[in-house]
Amino acid sequence: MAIDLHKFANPARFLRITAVIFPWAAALTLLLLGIGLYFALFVSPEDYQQGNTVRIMFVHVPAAWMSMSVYSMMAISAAVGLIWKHPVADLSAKAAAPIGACFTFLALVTGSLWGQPMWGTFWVWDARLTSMLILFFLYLGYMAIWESYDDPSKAAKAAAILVLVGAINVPVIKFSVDWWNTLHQPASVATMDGPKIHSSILTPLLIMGTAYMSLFVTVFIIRVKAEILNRRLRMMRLVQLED
Amino acid sequence: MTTLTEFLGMGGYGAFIWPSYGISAVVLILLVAFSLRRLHRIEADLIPLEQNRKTRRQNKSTKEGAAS
Amino acid sequence: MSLNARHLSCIRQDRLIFKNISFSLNSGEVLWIKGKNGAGKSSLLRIIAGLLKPIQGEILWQGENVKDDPDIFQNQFRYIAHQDALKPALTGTENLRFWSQYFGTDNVPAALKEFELERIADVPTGIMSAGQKKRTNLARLIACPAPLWILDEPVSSLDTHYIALFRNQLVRHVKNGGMAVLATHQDLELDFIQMLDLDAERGKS
Amino acid sequence: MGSFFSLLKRDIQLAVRQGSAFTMTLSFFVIAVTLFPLGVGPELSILARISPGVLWVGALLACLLTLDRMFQADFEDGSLDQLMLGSMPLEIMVLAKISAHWLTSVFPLILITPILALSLNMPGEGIGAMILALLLGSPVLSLIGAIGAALTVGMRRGGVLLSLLVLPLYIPVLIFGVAAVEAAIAVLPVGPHLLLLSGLSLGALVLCPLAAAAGLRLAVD
Repeated sequence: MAIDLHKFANPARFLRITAVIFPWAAALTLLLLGIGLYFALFVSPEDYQQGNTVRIMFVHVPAAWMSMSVYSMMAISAAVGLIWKHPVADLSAKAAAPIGACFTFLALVTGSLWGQPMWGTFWVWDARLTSMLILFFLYLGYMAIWESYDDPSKAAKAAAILVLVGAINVPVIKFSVDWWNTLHQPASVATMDGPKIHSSILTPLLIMGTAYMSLFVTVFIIRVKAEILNRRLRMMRLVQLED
Repeated sequence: MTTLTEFLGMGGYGAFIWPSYGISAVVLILLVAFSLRRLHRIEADLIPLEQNRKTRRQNKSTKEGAAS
Repeated sequence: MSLNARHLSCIRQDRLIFKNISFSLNSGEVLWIKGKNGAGKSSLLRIIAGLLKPIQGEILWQGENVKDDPDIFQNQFRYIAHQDALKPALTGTENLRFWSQYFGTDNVPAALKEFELERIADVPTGIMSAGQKKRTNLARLIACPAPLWILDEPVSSLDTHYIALFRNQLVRHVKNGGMAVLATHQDLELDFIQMLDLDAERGKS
Repeated sequence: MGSFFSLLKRDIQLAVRQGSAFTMTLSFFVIAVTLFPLGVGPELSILARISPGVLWVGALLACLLTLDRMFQADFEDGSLDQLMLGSMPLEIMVLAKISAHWLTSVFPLILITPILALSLNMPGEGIGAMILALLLGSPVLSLIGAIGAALTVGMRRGGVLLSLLVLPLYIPVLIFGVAAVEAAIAVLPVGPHLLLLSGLSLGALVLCPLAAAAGLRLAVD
């Protein structure tokens, strides 16, 4: 019977591959964060319109990028998990969710910190902030459903259904929020599209973006490994109970 | 000294820029820390169980060896 | 008609409930599944009914795998569970009539008669006693006829009179070429019965 | 088809027989809407301004009240198992349950909306659009709600989780629904908004029964 169970929790190959990637990803993250922060805080010039506040962009925009990409990645993992019943796919969606939620949270907070000097208020119902907020709720729902099922294989399926429904809905939500925002746009509010992106800003932005990406990879590897081992732990405890 | 103050002031926007960087750093460091702690905890829990299984397997194989 | 199960194994919440269960059942036979509480009697019945997926193994109806062609098994069986599947706000007749319409059959008056429910049929099932509810639930077997009966503790909360009555129904069903899979603690003293003891199966491995 | 309508008929019959669900959602809707003038103040121009949003949000929350019972009652008394053994595809069975939910819990809200709209001083042009928008858009509430209801069947406190799962997905209906009414009040063309709402309904009609059926398979498993 032990063999039966371990067939479902034997992502040894995944662990082998990630063990090779992990130190590189971690090193790359530190390196890029160092360079990126140096560029962001010292090299990059002030924006002629927004002054120094443009520097918030270097932590805001990458977080926003990641929040969207992580959700897409979760949706793909969920689909793979549902269709091919690949055990690592479900776990990787689960492992990615808290990271995505953190990025979304950061995008929200830094966005509103950027909003105060730009718009004179911490929160505006700007299309981007609003859809980020909704995305954050979707992440919370996803994590809540994992918590609500006792049986991990059921939880995986339920969460997969939810994240796929969400993924189909995200473009609709995005569209509706954008549209709603243009409909209600107050004239006095400056848009964030203001600054033309100059290479002196684009370079640190891309570096920070890549840094966030490799940070994601690093944390993701840690979390998936924890999930895989956690599953193995569960199995072994159950096997022990059987004897 | 003035340059440092100027740098921290960020042209009057320091109060918004530094919290942005600060909270990003705090959240991401916490994320890494919690993820690592969880992994280490699970690894620690696994060690006795793995050993248990190994010894049991050895017992079994020695028994079988004796039987044959 | 024939029902075959091959190498069924069931895992619930990561726990192995049973493994490698096989049986074959033909017209005119009853399979009596025995076992302690938690041995997996209900799970096995739910697997046969297609409500639970076995971790391995297959169910064959008339020699065909029901997974390949679910239509052939559709509406070929009636499943009686612990829960009565009755709406307390509806009367016995209304409940039975709904199920018979839902399953595309129509035999409600006969069902009421066979299970001596006529006098209480127009009472909301919410105020019926446990035994009366059970009988209304069992009457579904007649109201919505099907060749295979899957019965999970069909006689619990029935008194001896109604146990005998149910036994007669079962005997008649089987004599007419039907078949049944039965999980119960009570010995119904049937001939033509096959036994499947899940506790003994467990010991085998 | 016989199975579909017999299930639909039974669910409506149950709702009528029990009655309490009807009156509870309706009174919730009325009370929730009444709270707004008390909170915002009785000034008619403000009430007229917020009335489309208030009515839509009220309808949305009232719909949420009954969602967790959509499959829960059948799950508890064993009917769900039996329903899944019928000869029609599970998706169609789910659609029957969704239709019954819409007819018994959402449709009555639409009927009472004109009165509430008047009490909020909504202009006459808006009321017609409000009804149309609700008729075309509110099926989405039951359809998406069914997914949440299916995923939370059998949970002890599923209702709270259900709202967390479902409410973010309701946002597009809310936005387009309110926009339709606002357009009508501003004497702008309402057609495009209504088309968008119908589009959402049709999309949800295709997608949601699939997802909800998948969720129910988990629940009985």
